[in-house]
Amino acid sequence: MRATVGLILLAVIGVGVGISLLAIPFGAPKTEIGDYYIENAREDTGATNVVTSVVVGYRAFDTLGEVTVLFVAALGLGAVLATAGGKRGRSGVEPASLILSAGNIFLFPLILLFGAYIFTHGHLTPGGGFQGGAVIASAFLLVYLSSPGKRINESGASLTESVSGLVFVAIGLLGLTHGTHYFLANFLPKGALNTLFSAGIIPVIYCAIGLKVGSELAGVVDNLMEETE
Amino acid sequence: MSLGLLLIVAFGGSLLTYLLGKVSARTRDAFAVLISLALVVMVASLYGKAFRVPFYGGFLGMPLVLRIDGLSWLFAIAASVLGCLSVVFSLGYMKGKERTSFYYSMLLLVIAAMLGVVLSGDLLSLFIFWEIMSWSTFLLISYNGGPALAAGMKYFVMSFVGSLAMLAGVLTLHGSFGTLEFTGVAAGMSSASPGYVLAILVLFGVAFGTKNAIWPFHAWLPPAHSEAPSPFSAVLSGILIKMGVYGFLLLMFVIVGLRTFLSLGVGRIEFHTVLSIIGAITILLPTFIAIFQNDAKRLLAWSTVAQAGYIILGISFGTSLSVAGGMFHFLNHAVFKALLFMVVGAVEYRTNGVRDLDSLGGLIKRMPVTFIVAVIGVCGLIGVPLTNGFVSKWLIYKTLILERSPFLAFAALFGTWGTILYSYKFLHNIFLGQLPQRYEDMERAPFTMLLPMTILSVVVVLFGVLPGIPLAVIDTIGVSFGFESLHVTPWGIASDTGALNTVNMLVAALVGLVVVWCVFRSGARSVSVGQADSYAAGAAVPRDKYQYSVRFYAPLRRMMAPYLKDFVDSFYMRLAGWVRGLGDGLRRIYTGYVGDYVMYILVFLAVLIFVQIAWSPW
Amino acid sequence: MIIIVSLLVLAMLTAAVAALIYRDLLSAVIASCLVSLLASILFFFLQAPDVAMAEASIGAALVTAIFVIAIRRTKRYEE
Amino acid sequence: MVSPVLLLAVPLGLALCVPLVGRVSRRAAGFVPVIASLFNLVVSIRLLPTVLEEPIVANLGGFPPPFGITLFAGPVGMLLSALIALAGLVVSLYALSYIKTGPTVRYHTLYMLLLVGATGVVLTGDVFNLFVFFEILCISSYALVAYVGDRAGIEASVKYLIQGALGSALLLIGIGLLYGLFGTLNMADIAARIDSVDSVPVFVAMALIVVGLGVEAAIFPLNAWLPDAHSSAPSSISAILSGIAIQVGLYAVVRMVFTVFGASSVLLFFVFLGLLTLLIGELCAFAQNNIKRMLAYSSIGQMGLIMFALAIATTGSVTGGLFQMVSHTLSKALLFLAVGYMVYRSGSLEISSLEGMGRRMPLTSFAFTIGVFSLVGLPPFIGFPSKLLIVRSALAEQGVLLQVLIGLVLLATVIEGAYFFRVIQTVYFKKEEGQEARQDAPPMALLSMFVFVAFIVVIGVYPNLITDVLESGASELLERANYIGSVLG
Amino acid sequence: MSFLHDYVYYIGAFGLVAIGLLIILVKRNLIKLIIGLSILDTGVNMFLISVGYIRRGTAPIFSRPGLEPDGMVDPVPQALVLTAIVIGVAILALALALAVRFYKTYGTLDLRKAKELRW
Repeated sequence: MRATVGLILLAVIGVGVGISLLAIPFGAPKTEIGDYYIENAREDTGATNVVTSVVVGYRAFDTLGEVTVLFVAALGLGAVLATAGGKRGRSGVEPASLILSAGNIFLFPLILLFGAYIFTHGHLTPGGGFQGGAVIASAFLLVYLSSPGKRINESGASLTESVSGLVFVAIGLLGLTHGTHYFLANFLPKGALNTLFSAGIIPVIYCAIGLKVGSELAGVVDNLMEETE
Repeated sequence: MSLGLLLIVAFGGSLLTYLLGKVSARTRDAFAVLISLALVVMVASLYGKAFRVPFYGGFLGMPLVLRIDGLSWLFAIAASVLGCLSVVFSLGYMKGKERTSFYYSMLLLVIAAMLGVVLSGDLLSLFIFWEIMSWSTFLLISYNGGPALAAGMKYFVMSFVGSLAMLAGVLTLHGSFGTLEFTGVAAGMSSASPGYVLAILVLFGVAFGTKNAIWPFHAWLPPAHSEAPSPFSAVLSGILIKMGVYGFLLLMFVIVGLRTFLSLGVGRIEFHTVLSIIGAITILLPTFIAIFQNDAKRLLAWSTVAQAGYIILGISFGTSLSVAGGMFHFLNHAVFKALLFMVVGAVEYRTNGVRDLDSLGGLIKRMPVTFIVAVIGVCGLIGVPLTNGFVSKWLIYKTLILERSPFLAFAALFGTWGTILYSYKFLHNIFLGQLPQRYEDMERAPFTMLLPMTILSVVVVLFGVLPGIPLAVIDTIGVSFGFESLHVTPWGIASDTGALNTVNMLVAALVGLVVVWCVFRSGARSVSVGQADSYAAGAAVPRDKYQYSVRFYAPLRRMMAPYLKDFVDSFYMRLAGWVRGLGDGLRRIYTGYVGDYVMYILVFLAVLIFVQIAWSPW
Repeated sequence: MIIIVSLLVLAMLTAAVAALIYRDLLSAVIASCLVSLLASILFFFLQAPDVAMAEASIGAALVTAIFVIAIRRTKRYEE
Repeated sequence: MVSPVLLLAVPLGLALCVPLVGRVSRRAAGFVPVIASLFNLVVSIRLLPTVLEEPIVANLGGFPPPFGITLFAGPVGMLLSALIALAGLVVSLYALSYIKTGPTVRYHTLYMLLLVGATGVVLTGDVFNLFVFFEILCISSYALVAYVGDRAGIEASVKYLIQGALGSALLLIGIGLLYGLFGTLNMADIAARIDSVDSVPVFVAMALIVVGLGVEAAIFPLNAWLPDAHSSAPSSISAILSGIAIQVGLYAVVRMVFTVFGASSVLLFFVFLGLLTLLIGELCAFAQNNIKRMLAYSSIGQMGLIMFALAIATTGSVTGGLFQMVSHTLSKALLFLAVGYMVYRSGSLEISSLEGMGRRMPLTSFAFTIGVFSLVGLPPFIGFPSKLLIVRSALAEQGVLLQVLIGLVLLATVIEGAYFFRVIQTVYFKKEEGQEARQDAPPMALLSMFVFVAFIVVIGVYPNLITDVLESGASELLERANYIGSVLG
Repeated sequence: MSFLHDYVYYIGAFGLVAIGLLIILVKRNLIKLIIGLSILDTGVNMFLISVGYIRRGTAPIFSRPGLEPDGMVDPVPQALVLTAIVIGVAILALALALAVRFYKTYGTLDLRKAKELRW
């Protein structure tokens, strides 16, 4: 019954959306803004990855908001789980096999390094702070799986979160006082294209984001795994 | 004397009273009396003046203005005097009750708001003061708790409906004429279409009619009057509901204008006749409901509704005599009804809150002064010659007969007969008959209660004997409305149309008294016989068993009771029930299951899209 | 090319339907993980390597992990 | 030069500091929101005069409008941001004494981020940025609703989250359609390209966006989460949710419909929808015995009224609608704050359990009464001029339809008055059984309530204090061309 | 075939959206609902990316110096989707935390059994 009604509703909505899609032909070039970004991104931001230049350059404010969303979710998750009270511990995850835990010792720093690579090269290659952060978090996830007793250093994680977030905001505010006097303006020298130390504030921000996302996601996993009796 | 200062004293006094109450109860009481006295003096000093003062630059672009003229002075003086007397009466009545600071503060606030209402020079400030009056009244009515809560609620809802109708009216006028000052609106109204004027009259009529408790908007009044603290009942019945009268007078004769008002109607049905008939209905039904009340205050409350009917009948009939009668009756009713409520208050005070007519009786021996003032008040209420009620009712009867309205005249007279019945019941069941044993060692009413009652009873007689004093004021108001003058003399009215001379009555009454005295003197001396001797043949029977005031008018009641249900009230109650039922049903859509909520969201979206695709109305 | 894409889309939708149907939450999560993975491949075809990376690392890996943890702490089967 | 971006950046930075401060002292963490709100209040008020003359358009990152994200600080934005800051300030003062248990540091951080999200929504000039800030607002609300962690809180939060997340997804589809159709995300740029919403694609995009935002704005069929969430959250959060969050949601809807879509043809529908929301909210509240739930339903009703007023779309009515927003924020927040401690002392949410509160908590009850009077629209409190403006502007329109509708609005007001005054009677005049000792709310909480009371009375008596801002706000909302011009031109 | 050519991505995207909505609509298990949300999110993201696609375009990265800007796909939707993915994961994480708490409080994940707040 519910499913039938639901399908009818979805059909109606689908027809509406379908008609709208006719006006958005798939695969046709259409936006001036996209063209503008592609044309000018290298000059404006110094990044060769246009997506990065959009994410951390043109629409950096969105990204600030997005980082905040993740921050909010991590905090909220902590708050929701913390109110249960009781003593903390972890159970339900059996100790992993020797291979996994042993391999993890080697794997963990490598994954971390890989994550760092991803976010430091965000302005040059695909990837960036979010992807890198996720990779870092998955390194921690691996640790949790292999050795259940291990816990993230919570205060360290929250310190990283706060400080890297503050770095982001501070860079934004510095833009207000330096260079072109706009919030989040790229006031650092842009350097040569396609080199690691280029694109002004973009790599700095992406590093901050990477650390922040990594610590937040790791914290999320950690919090969720935590058993409260 | 500036009007702004007057209002500042009034409103500021109310606030200060509350704050002083936190310091010392005695200071507060003295201060409250002082403030109310000051208001009387200030209002009195404004006699005969007519001017306007803007006092607020622009409330959302609408300037607020105060003004005074004869009409507003009349109501202002009535409000301030009654208010003052009520405060004095409260000194005794409220002693030892809780939250007295709140009570005094609210009482003064109501008085201040009433003064604001009558001194307003534009409709917006009228509305603002009207609303302040409404909510402060609500708080005072609910003050007693228990059944007073329902009473307060009923009052608030009905009066809020009225105020909002008024708000709609006020803002419609603002939309049409761009001004809210009485003169400006009046100028605009003179050229407005009759339908428009009628609509405005109806909107305001709901507000004023509710406050004035004309049928079918009276349902709030009986519970509210009976459950409020008695000194406040006096204010409520005496002056507060008369704000509706003020509103009607203002609306009909100042804003709409006499000529337009009288010619207004749909086809052959004239608006003012309809209003008169409503007035007549308001006289008849409540009068007979009042007869069967066993609660002294409720009886008076229904009586108030009925008397309000006279006033409406008078002013809406629209001749110079009737309008003068209506206005005079307002003044008289204010005096004697306040007096009677105070009487009940005094009785309540001494009997610890008993006001059930079946269990009182014989208090004449314990409260003689109260009894005397009660007799005077009741005489005024009935309209015995040489009391004020007679004059005003006479003016109304006279004009009804002169203008050949037999039905209305009959209704008015019939109402008076009913008034006699319930007034007598009131007087008898409280003061005459057996004194129940539990009241054997009751004390007299305290001075602070006797003083206001005495003053009011003096006024009842004064206005009855010298009706020229108030009629002179009323006459000038009538003239300002465009009526012809009444030719008032101190003893009555000299013109052909409404000749009235109290000197003749005074002489007749004196002669009658002398004759009766002679007759009684010439007969044998009366012999006093113990009650038990004649009723119980000397057997010792507990006296309370002989309380023959119980179930007064029982046969009449059996006869008429089925026809005297308050259909309007039960309709309102059912309406309230429906609204609650509707709300209760509607909230079932919030089922608590989130899948349903998701469904709502998608249904809404789908409907939006479907309508657009199918009809594209947007 | 279009055939491959169509097949991938079909597979993705099938996985989504599987997520709808499975009463075993763990299986449903795996199905939704599959949806993410296939979506990530499609993103790659749509010339969005950044997004593909993000979807793979966040949408497929991390989200699935969180789901699994949550399911372990609650209940595996729909009642 | 004070830039409106400070209104977002500084509180955001401070919010990130809260966990750091919390390490030093948990108590000190509570003061950070106070400081941030105070900062925002000062900046907003400082910017108001400037904004009245000409809206400030801040291009973030220094990129010109269609390419970068812009903040648009017009009169409406500044007014609402000042309002958010004011309510935020007062409620954070209240929370200093109210929030004692649980992870308080997290509470204060989330609370600040909620305010940041709300401020962002009202200031942004970019559709996608709106979405992002909207999410900050919503997600922090979900978490805060569940803050206490009791059964009701968890249940309400779960329901809220599901509906909210669904709404966000729809919103995002709508934004995607907009981008596909017009190739831009800047509100003014989109607005410049839309003539009417007659064509199905534009309409579908609008429908999706309206539904997505409408979930937060408590428009009638989308508001089922509201009574649960607002009644189960801690009272300080209820105050912010009722006073700020849903109004910001409504602002977003209005901004999209008025400015971006210029959908004047749909407005009549919104008038009816507003009326329906109003009536349903008030009727449901009338049948409630749970005080906080009653307040929540009353919020739905008020949102309906605001929507009704805004959708009439004359200068007067939009002014009235904005005024009503201000008045609703102040009054409803005050009511929730007062009820918070009343409920805390009585230990039950039933209205009947508030008997005798007038004696036990006189000042709190007084504040509550003022809030009720104001909300019902009695003079001399702030609710009166706002309702007056709405009714006046609706009556000034020709046409019987609006006059009938305004009759219904007034009827709903009567219902509102009835249920609120019933509570007043319970608080003051019901004779309670046992006499409990007098114990009022703590001084900090009282202080915060009386700040609201002061505003309610002062603006109620001198509405002209804010009408200038409101009127230019109304013209900002109504005159699309000016908006487009000041951003793009 | 040309229909597929034009619409296969849209079909995929909105197919996911529809299935996601359906899951939210008909399922009562909270975690299942959250899975539905996740699928819905993926669908929306896919839609956004397909809006930005340009036929025969290349990724908008100047990884080699010689690349021409002409044939690149629109970078904006990709940037939006990056944001949207993270926001989605944020909501999911919070939702799952709530689900865990919900289970602890009610002993079930069935939303029909949690109707204490209603009317």
